[in-house]
Amino acid sequence: MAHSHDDHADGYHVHAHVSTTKFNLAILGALLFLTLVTVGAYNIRLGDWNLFVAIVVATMKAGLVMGFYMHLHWEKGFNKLFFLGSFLFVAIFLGYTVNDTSHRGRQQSLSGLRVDPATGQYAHGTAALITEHGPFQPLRPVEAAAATPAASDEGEVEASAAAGADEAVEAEAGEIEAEGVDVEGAEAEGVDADVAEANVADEADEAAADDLPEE
Amino acid sequence: MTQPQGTVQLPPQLSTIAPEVDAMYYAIYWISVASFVVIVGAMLYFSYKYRRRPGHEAKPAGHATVLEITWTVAPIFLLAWLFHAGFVTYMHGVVAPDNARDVRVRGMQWNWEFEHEGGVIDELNVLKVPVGHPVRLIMSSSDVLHSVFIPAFRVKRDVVPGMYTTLWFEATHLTEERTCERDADCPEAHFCGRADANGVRTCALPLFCAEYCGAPQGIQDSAGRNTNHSTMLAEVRVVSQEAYDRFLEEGPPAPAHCDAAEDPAACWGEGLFSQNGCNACHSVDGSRAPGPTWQGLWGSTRQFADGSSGVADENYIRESILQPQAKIVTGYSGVNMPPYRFSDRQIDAIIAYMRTLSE
Amino acid sequence: MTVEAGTAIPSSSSHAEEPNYLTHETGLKSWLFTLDHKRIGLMYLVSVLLMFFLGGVMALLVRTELLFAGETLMEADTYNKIFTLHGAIMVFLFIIPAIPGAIGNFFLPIMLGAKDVAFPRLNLLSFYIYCAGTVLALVAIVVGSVDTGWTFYTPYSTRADSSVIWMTGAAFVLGFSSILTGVNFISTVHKMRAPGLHWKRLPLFIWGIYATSIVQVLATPVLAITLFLLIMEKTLSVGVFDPALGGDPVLFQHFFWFYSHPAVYIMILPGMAIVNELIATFSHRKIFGYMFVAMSSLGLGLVGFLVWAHHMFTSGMSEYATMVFSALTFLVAIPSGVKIFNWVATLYEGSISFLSPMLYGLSFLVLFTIGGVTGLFLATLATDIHLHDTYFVVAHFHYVMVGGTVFGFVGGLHYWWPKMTGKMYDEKLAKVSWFLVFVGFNVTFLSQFVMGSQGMPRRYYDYLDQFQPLHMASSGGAYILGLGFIIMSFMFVKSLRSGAKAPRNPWASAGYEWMTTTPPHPHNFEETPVMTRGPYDYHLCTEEELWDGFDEDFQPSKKAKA
Amino acid sequence: MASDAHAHHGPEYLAHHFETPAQQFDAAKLGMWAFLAQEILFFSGLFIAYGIFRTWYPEAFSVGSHLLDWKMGGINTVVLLVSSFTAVMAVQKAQLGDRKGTSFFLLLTIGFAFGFMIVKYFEYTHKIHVGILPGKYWGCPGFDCGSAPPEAFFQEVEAAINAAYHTAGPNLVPYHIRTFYGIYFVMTGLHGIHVLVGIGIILWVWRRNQRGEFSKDFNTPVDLVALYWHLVDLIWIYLFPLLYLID
Repeated sequence: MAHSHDDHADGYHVHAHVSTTKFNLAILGALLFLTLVTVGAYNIRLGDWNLFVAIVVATMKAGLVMGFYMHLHWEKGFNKLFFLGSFLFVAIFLGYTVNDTSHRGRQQSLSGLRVDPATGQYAHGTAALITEHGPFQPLRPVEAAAATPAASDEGEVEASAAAGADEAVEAEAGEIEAEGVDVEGAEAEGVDADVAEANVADEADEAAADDLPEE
Repeated sequence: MTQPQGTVQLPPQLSTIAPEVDAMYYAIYWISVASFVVIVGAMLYFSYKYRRRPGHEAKPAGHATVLEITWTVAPIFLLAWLFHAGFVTYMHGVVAPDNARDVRVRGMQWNWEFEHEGGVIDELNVLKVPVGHPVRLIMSSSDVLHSVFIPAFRVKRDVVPGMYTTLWFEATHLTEERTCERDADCPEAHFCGRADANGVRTCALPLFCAEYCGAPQGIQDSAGRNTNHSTMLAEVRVVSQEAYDRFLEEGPPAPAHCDAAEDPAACWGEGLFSQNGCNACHSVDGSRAPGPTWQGLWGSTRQFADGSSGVADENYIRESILQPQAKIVTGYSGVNMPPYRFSDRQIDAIIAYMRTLSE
Repeated sequence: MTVEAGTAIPSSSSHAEEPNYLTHETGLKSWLFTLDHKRIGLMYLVSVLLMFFLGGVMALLVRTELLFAGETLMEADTYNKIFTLHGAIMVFLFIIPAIPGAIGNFFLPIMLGAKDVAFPRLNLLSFYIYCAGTVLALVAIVVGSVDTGWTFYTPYSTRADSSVIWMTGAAFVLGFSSILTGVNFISTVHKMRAPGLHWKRLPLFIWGIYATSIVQVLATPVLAITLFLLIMEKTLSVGVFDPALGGDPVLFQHFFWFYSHPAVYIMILPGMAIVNELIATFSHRKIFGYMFVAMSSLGLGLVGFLVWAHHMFTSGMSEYATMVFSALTFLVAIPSGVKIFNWVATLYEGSISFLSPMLYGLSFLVLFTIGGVTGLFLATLATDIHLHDTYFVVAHFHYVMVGGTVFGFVGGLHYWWPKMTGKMYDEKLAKVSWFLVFVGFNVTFLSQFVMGSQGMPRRYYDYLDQFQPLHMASSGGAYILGLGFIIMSFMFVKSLRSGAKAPRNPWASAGYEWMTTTPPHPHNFEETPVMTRGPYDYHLCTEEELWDGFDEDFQPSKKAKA
Repeated sequence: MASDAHAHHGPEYLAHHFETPAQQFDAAKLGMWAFLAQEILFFSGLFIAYGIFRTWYPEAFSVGSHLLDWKMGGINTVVLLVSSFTAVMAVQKAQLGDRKGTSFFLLLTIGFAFGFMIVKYFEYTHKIHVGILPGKYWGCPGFDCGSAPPEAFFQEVEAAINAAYHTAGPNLVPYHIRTFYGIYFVMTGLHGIHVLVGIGIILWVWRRNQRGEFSKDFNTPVDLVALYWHLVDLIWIYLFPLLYLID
């Protein structure tokens, strides 16, 4: 029997690739070396190139694992196609989604934006802490921040924002400044000790809860 | 100006974009009808002609590559045209003209709030727009997804929390402001709006919430209706440009039922007090609340947290509404009252109401 | 098909003694632990029909509530739960598993000439995973109030009460059932074909199910991760989708539709797959342009991945994305059109009989054409803005899902009923129920097209008076539709109780599945068949293959044999 | 070749519905690859969420990453890479019919998997203890938002802010750091679940091997479980630099 199957003429013997121990060890060596490379690249601080290098090295490692440990190199055509094809679908998913998320507000100013560039106002429904303080919050509760001169000093905050090399930071500088004022204002009002002690997350929690329909 | 008529399929065209959209609609409609007739016609004809009967046998199917390629490729041209035309019209609807007047829209479960230029907030669920002038809605939601949908203008856009979205339109016809009792009393595409305090209803264009936003259990609005996604309905009133400008200047007029009141201004002020949620923080009977009570507030001397003091006169009240943090009364620091935007007439009305609480 | 020397087509007179899959083992255990794909298929069939009934009841409740404006039957929040359940049950528990799970499981191995699917244990496991998902969904119904719509849009769903976790958990679990079935079928089609059954001879039903399986395997995991993130959002507050925590609600829609649009093809491709068989059998003709039709299934599956954001044209996403997705959406029309044209061309010079399965097949052509052309309105940006989230969309997808998939499924059920159960059904009753279903369906949903283009938004509990007449018409149609299904169930029950014994090949079909005994042998074929002709090669069939066992009592068109 | 369907005619491991061992092997392999493709798509959603939020909130990701200990992640990377090697060796031994060798390498793989989970356990418990948690639980030690975070929380965050490449300034925490931790916990958590499942099925395959079910001719389960294990490794290969090594 079994002679009629054109795709497995010799039905009793399963032909799978057998790698030698030496070969497997060599691949392991390459993988460990690439791990060193990626950690090294991190520790010499590549800044904006960080992501690129990380992805390239990780993809090389993934290629080694798939190709030789998973024996994809010796696999049947369709298995290769199916598995590698799945990455194509990931690419479609990623590409088209990012095409939206990074292009909002381009045709029609404001549409799709979270902050009104003209007024610096956040859209309704944004996280409560952001509408209050902007995208950066003081690390310690306001009361503690007051004890640390660096954090409460408006000038300091402004200066650090200006010094920030990143564009995003530049863009947000106005927000930080506004927030600095807030902090000062809060101090001037002599914020209730109870309120100040509640930690940042608590406030977020409550604020989020406030948004919920109570019904 | 007579109102245009709708068709069996579409409501009347009341905005500048509507004829463009409808032209696309009917183009596709006739393409569809033609395709349907050809396909189903051929199907029925073949079904009859080649029905199984004695002496008739099926011929083995061949294949016709030329035919296959023709009906694979030919539609591409038609589809490409459809895409192009649809996209061009869509972009007309997306990019607002520079002179558009902005209206900020806030969707919330289950109401619409419209804030016009100069911070004029109309009563809930009423959108006034000028005829013959582009209007841009800048929308965001404070809770879940909503969607502004005005069928007569052929516009729709989701209202998303945490994000601004915009749409624009230019109304071409005034709405017919006639009183009504049911939808049938109103002209086409209009509906009979909600009753005001006197129970009078007026025709208006419907603005639907098109994105599902739920319903709570047993919550009813003031008219006793279940409040939910399907009743999140606003009235669009297209008014003349002069009337719109007057509205911007004066803010929303006093409600009609106050005309008959002893003190119309105080009546209006009382309405504003509860409509805007002032009563959440201010009592009128002297009881303790997060904010100072309004009882006896007018004309009294206020002690401020910074040690100074002042008389609660008109300027002080106005400032406290527009910039609540400017002067903080002793004992109320740490309370964060947000600034409220009212027209001068509204503030006058609130003060009139406040006076009645000090008499 | 001929089977090699020594075996012959089982003759109608001898099959009484043949062992069949229904009787060769008995007892509850022999069903619950069976590895036989046919029995698993039947268990799926029973489950999905129960779910179809449940979803149908919900649909009638919805339509009854909408009979009049204002409160008719239930409160707004109850209504919201009911339409959510209607959607969720119909999509996740009925349409997606119906054809692959029930009919696919039963007939895919038989049509391949295989003894079983590649992984029988996995097959049983996916059935039980389906059951587990069903139980979770029922728990969600019992414990609470899922009123999010079947789409679970955030942030509404993240703020709704915790029963949403049960329902999303159910969909998550059901997804894995779907994935495992897909994996199983892909392996089966590739590796289990009988000798001589090369790709160009594959029945088009198999091509359709195969394309479906690929989509299932590649798209469903994205639903799983989406729902997983939603559950995490509700429990761990990870904040990916909720703007109150800094997330993006539009991103949820991307995630959701990346699965749920291909899911439309998971639903419709099997319907189309069945229609191929119906049209070929009842026209006695090979499907015109066989290879084009086969490839259009794969094409639809692929294109289905490229168009998901056409559900989001008004969502506030970037106009670049809007443009790309609108353009790509039109591509869907091409493979769909190819199928329709080829089916009509198959009728040409055929020998067409109008038995009930064929009536469903032809109805499919009519309804799917309407569903397809109304898709053009929604792909075109300008008109979609007006029509999005209105009853027009509701009508459109019901024409595709019900007019397409359900008509295909019901047609297939009629068509294969004799083979599955060994019993014939009452053709007259079948025609009556078809008529009611067809008319009821069109009345229900044509009126919704008009309502939608007039501006009636969907998921509304209450509506303006101007929509009253159309809502009444729609509800009336729904009752006719319901009546049609009741008569149909009566007809099938009657067939089980007192139906005449079915012959081997009641429709004189050349399809491979008709070559085995009725009901089939536990191993499908007594001996492994060798395919020497295609499944639609009527001109190569012997008299015996086509007409043997053919009984005039069941077959009004037998006269046509001459 | 019309074969008799009722009688068993092949070796014991050949299921009745297959004609030949090669057919059985090929079907299993194809099924496994399809399943792995499914896994890729499953994780893709998380990677896409990661990508979008990293572009939107670079500061949060920069600071968030500096709160993680790259040395721990590095150790785990090495552990998983070596376990991949032992898994592939188990396959090789099985292919050669070396039952003892197979068992040895399978056990070794399980050992490394446990090692991985132990390191993860320490990472997780520390984060939970200090209050480095997602969403509304940010700054809530042990998910308890009633109590203030310990001093360690402030010190660690401060150090991370100072070390981060994208930052707003000293003592300013980017709000979306909680989104980063949402993604971190879901990604590593789901990966961790895969590791646990892997331990379970490798144990099961080891047991079958001990019982002598596998031979030179039939060792498909070892092959498949190794494929699964490599996929787990594959995902970690990306997770490590994307989560731990952001400048």
